[in-house]
Amino acid sequence: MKKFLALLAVIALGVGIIKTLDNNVSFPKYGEAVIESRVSNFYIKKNVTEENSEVLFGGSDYETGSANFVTSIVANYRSFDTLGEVTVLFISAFGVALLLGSKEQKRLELNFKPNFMLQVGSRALFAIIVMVGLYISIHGHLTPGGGFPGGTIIAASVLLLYLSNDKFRTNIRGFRFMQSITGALYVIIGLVGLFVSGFFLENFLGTGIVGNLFSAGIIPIVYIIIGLKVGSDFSIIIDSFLTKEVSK
Amino acid sequence: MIQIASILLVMLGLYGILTNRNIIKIIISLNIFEVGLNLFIVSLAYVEGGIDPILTSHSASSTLSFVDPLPHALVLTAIVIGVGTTALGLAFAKKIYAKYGTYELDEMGVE
Amino acid sequence: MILGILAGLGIALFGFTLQSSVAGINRKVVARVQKRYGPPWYQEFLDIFKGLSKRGVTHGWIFDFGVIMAVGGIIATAMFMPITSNIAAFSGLDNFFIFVYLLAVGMLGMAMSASGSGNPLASIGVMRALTQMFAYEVPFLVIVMTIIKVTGTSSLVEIMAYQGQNGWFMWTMPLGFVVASISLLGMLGKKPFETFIAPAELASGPMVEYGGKHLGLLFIMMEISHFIEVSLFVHLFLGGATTIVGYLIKYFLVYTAANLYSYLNGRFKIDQVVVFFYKWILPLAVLQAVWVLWR
Amino acid sequence: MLNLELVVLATLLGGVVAYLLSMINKRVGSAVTILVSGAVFSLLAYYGFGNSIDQTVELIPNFVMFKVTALGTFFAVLVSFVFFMVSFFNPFFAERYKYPNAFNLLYLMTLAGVVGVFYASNFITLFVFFELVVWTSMFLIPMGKGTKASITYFVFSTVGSFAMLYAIIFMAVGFGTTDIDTVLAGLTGTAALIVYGLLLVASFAKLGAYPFMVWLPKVLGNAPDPVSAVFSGGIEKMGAFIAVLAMIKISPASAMFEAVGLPVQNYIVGVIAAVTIIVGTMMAIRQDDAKKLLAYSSAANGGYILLAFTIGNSVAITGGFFHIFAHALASTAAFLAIGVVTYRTKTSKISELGGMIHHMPITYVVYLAAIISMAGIPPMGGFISKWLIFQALIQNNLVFLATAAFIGSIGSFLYVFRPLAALFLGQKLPKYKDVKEAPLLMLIPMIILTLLSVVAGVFPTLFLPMINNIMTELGFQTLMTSGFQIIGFNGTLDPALVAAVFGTGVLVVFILFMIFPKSRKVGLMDTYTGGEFIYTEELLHYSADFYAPLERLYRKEPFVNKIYDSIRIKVEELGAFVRYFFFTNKPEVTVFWIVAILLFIVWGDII
Amino acid sequence: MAVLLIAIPLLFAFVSILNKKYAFYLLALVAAFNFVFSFFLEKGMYSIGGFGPFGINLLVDQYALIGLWLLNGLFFLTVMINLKASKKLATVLIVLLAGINGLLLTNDLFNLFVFLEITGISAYLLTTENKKPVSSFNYLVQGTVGSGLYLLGLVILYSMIGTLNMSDVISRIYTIGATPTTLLLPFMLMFIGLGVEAKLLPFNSWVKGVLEKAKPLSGTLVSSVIAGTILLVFGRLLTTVMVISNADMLITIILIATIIAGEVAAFKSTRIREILLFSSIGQAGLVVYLFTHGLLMQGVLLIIANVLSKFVLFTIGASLAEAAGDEVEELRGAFKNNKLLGIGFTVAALSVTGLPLFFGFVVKLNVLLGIFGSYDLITPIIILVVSLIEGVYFIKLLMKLWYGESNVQIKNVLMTVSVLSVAVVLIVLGVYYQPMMDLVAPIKDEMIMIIQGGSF
Repeated sequence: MKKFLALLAVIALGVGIIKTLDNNVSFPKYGEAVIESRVSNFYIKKNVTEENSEVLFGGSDYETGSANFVTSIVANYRSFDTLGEVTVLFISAFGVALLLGSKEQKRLELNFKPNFMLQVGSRALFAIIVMVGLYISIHGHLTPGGGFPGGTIIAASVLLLYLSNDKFRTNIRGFRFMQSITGALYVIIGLVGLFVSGFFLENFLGTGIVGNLFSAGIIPIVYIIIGLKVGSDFSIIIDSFLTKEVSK
Repeated sequence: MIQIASILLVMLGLYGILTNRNIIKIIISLNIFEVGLNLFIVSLAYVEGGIDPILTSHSASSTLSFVDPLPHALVLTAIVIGVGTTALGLAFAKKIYAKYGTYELDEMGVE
Repeated sequence: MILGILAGLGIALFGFTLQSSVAGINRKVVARVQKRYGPPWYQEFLDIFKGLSKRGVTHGWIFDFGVIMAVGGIIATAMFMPITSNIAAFSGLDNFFIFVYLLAVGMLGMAMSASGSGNPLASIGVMRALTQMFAYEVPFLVIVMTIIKVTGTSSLVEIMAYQGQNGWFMWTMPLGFVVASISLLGMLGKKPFETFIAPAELASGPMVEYGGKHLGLLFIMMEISHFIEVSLFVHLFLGGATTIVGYLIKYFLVYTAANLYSYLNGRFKIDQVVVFFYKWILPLAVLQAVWVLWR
Repeated sequence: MLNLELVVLATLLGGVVAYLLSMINKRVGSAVTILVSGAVFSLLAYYGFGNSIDQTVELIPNFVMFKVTALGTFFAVLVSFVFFMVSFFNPFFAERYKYPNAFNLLYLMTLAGVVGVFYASNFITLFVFFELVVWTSMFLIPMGKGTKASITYFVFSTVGSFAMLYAIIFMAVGFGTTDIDTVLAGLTGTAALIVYGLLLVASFAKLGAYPFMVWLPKVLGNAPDPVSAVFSGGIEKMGAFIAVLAMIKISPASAMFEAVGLPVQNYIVGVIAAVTIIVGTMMAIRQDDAKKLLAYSSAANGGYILLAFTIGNSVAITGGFFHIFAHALASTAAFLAIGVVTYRTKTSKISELGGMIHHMPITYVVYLAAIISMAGIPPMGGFISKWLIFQALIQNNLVFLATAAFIGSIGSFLYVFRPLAALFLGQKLPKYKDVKEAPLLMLIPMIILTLLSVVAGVFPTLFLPMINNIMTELGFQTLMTSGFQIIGFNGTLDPALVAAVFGTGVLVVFILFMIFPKSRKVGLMDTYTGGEFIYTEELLHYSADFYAPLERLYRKEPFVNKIYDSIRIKVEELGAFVRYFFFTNKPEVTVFWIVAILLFIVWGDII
Repeated sequence: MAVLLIAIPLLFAFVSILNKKYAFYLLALVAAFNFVFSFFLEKGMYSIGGFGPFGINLLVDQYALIGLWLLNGLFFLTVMINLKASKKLATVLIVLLAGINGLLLTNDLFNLFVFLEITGISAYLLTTENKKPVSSFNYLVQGTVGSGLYLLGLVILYSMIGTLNMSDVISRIYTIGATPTTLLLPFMLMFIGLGVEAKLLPFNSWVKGVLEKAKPLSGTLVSSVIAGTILLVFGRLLTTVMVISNADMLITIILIATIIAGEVAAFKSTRIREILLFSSIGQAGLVVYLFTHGLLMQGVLLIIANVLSKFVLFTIGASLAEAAGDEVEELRGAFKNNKLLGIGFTVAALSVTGLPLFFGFVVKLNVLLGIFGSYDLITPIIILVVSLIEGVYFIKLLMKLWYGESNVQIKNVLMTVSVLSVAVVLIVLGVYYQPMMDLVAPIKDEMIMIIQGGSF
């Protein structure tokens, strides 16, 4: 009964919200969003700080050189948010470790015995996956994806190793070190921007030609950092979930 | 259409939190809630006939009609944050299980 | 001033003698009613002087001091009392409230010395006396207040004068008169309101410990207080008196009536007294007051 | 020239000094309270009546503003005098307190607050000091017995002061200023009525008028004796002050009833006052704890004060002020006397005590004088004020109010006699064989107070000038007097003569008493017992429920207490409900409410 | 420059996990840095990445400054007082510090959401020190749902208006023809989302679980510092962006209910920490009420008074409860041996109750004047009644804590000193409140200036 009432309530609520959004004249219908009226128009035209009518693939010296607008937003226009979300991920990884971890830990044993083939195969896959992850992170400003997917993929490779071998344990210290260093680097880049040209997280490098790998100033650097950081964060989370305290 | 679907997903998540007393299920409901949310956000970006907001050799000029890139950026952040909270929630769940030996909120005897 | 005080003392003395003899005569009257021979009319004096001449006991200084305060207070009260409209010690100052409150001083003194004796019976008697006072004073005060308002003065002499012109309050305020006369019984401690003396029960209450001169002085006090109360009644309701003779007649009649009436009925319990006064008499008084004042 | 804020600040400073000194030695700190309060009193009295008080304010922040008025001076001098008198007791009670140094500090802070209240020129100042007094005195109470009493006190006085605060802000928003005189003068119509009512609530709460009477016995019964004395003699009088502001300075225009003789709202207040008098008296009669008894009696006297201001003609108001004066003296003295008893015997239960007169005669005399004055018997101050009030009552045809007043004044004979008979008189109980008279330092204030109230009763005209100043300031004509005579509406009163006559009477009887044969001294046990032989004093000591037959007629508590309890219980039930309903440790509760409210939002136009 | 307040803590947070030993010193260092640095901040709009109004901006005005000074200072004190506890959670605390500063400074709706999450997650982690995972979990679930709703409202708002920068939103909100009706849904979503964090009545079932057994550190932070931050954010949004005119009725009901429910529940409860947390709920309701009725100044004053006194109350209350037990009965006479702490507690309690000579009185007076000023005659009565109830239970608490026999001894010099200093501040502000008034005075004008699109 309770469940039924709850169901009714949420359905009514959903319908109500949809109805309200429909009646809302200034809320664009699906697919009728007017980019020109939005701030992202500037992001696409890349003329937040300087005037330019249109941005061309292969053109050069725009305010951000990233061909991927989303990336330009994530890693440049609204890079501060990204710093924030990195922090969120960081703190939650830390928190998970804090909650579950203690001095020394050992793996949870899997309920099947991974055979030799599996282990070797996963090792082989591991390298490829890591490569893919790094690639995605590095090309974040040209292609879809970027640091977050890349990092996740890297972490996935670690997860693979964990699942394929119940003796395996990554070098958590190393990951923690990487986590800390990358995060610090991100902030430091921002601070450099602050002290070089007066704005925190300012894109102080030349933006280069849109579409080149070596372009878009700090964006690739930031994205690599993010990739590594996200990877290490996730790896730590994975590790702390797949281990348990040594009970003596 | 997709908006309606996403809103319904959000509601589904709320429904799950409302009715479930199992920690894992609650976390899953939270995830559903967030997924619906993210979907909704992305759906706001769509423009009829818009193309994905990346300059390539095919779509080489910013004068073309792109979909709004900003919500994508937002949704990226939202997803990551969601992942963070989920991880934390699962950690709590594990802790609770270690303490009470159950995932059912009702069986823990804590008011 | 000095003359006034002397005159006042004279009035007190007069009151004392008057009341004692009237009381004596009454004892004879009552005896006749009861088919007895009865004591001589000067019996009261004999009792008092006998008491004064004997050697009694005392229970510490408050015992003595209380008696002195009591009698002194009563005498002081009596000194303000006008006999007739032109015989008064302090003309213009015979303020009604003075009588009420100075009387209270006397009562308080007696109460103090009585309970100073350390005898529970005495304390009980005092308690009952106070409770009874709490019962009968209020209606009386209400009526007197009405009179004062109507006459516009609280001086007894002027009240008499007013009655001389507009008729006695006995007639103009019949309810008030009834109330006042019942209160008078209470004041005089006559049956049915003699609960605080209750000889058979409390060995006459406050008086239980007294003997010798204390008793004598207290008798004096009682006489004078009766004199004050009766004369108040006379002045307030029976139009007072212009000549001493009229005063004596009214005084005698009032006292005798009260006395005789008191022999007709038994004794209230103390809480019955309170209930009686607050249930019947006070409403009457208030009714009278409202009727007269708000008409 | 005396700067007022300096007085206030110096008092606070003295409090701090007392606090520090008490850390070295308790008695020294208490001595400081004596010095400071004495200084405050004498300075205020000297400069106040020489009206040369400087009211400028520089040090204290700008919201504090003082204005020197005859009214304020009267109250301030009176109350600071009470504080001064009571402070003589502090050194002796110091070691009984849990936090003696805090006591000294708070005592002087309270004094400062009271002075501030009486000299405040704008309402904010008034309220600040009012609340200051509330919380400082609130912490004074539990130094004695219960801590519950102080909570009760806080509740009631806060109800009062919040009512006042509401009124204040109401006026502040209405007028843009909070200056007392301008605001009160400017009030008209319903606004005036609202303010009138709210201020009166405050004053009722402080005076302990009927619905708020509950806190008085609790507080005065449980507080340490000096604190009780200060409360009944001093702090309560703040209520009277507020009442003056409300009933005399505001004049809400309203129809006069025929034959009632008062403005309606005044008549309502009068009825409340009458109820206060009756309930206070009846409750006082049946108290077994002497301090509770006195507490109820001071509530009843507060009723008299209210009644006087209700009538509002010059005689009545003079009577009211005189009653404030007389009652302050009398009740302080009475409380101090009981304080001596408790100081020596550690109890104030009438039924446990007896025969104290043989141990402490001076205290007895002090108490006697005090209660005579309370009961309004000549030759004491209380008689004068009651006489004036009765005059006014009769003059205005207020039959019912007058009846109530009469009941009260006759009833006061009863309750004042109860401790007299059972506590001081009666048998000496062996339990208290070696109880001694109070030490000299404690006797001094009691004797001073007694003498003062005798003088006030015999030569009231000596004290009338300070009241006349107030009357002229408030715009009434002053009381007619000739020599020592007071001329009322329906007759003149010559208290000096009354006293003289009384003296003569006593003298005459004394002579007679001396003439007649000397009587033999016998012990208290040697009494008529109807043939019984009783060897223990207790059996001969009649003190437990003294007025049993009368009390039997009204056993039940006044019902308001139940109402207050039920209110508290209701609040707690609501709290439990809220906790059960909202603060369960379940996530879905929050989500449910979110959904509900969102539903209301989106379907709001339909719902 | 303002960004340093956020960047430095983040940097230290990242570094601090390298070595657990030095983490605490980093924490102390950065807390001190933030506290000091916030005084060298000059007002203005600080852009990040140099994209002007289209990027993310940090806004430093009087409002933010007051918040920064107050909360950084209290944060520093709290951390210092509870050395032992904060050693374990150093990183979390640093991140929390960054989150708080971000919330106070940011001028971007989505950035606000991010910092809300940062603060929230660090708060969840803080509460783990109470060893009550279930209540922490509840806190997490409800907080997540709340911020999710905030996000929903935010994106709806974005797709209507097309910008996220607060000042921009304000300036464009009516040019695009948005009406109160159309804005109602996003605003209410945001309101509810923040309401969960700000402990408003129907959304706050997490509070009890989190605070009823809170240790001094987490208790003080959650009930004083974080609460203050969220309320300040609430105030900024409600005054500048969210103008919910046509849900006035509903919101007023919610808030009044919050006020009453909080105080009433506190009146009922007999455990010291519960009393404090419920009373803080009531106060939060009152603050938000003031904000929704445009009484910005009074609201800020109330926040200041509350944060200060709650700091004292919860520090002492929690440590007492840890030492002797939760029930007030068990704590009878606890101040007998800790007179100084007792004095501090008493001052704070009286200040909350709103008695004169203490800051709370000034605030209460201003609040009532403000509400009356808008010709509202009923709410003051409610507030007065409620504060009577509040007074009652605080006085009851004080009486019990002062009188009675107990042998509780709390030896913490730093706590005593800081508590007493805050108490002194309360007294001084209560008597010489003019400086505080001058401090708060410019807020309104600056807000209006922002609303009219003018930025510094």
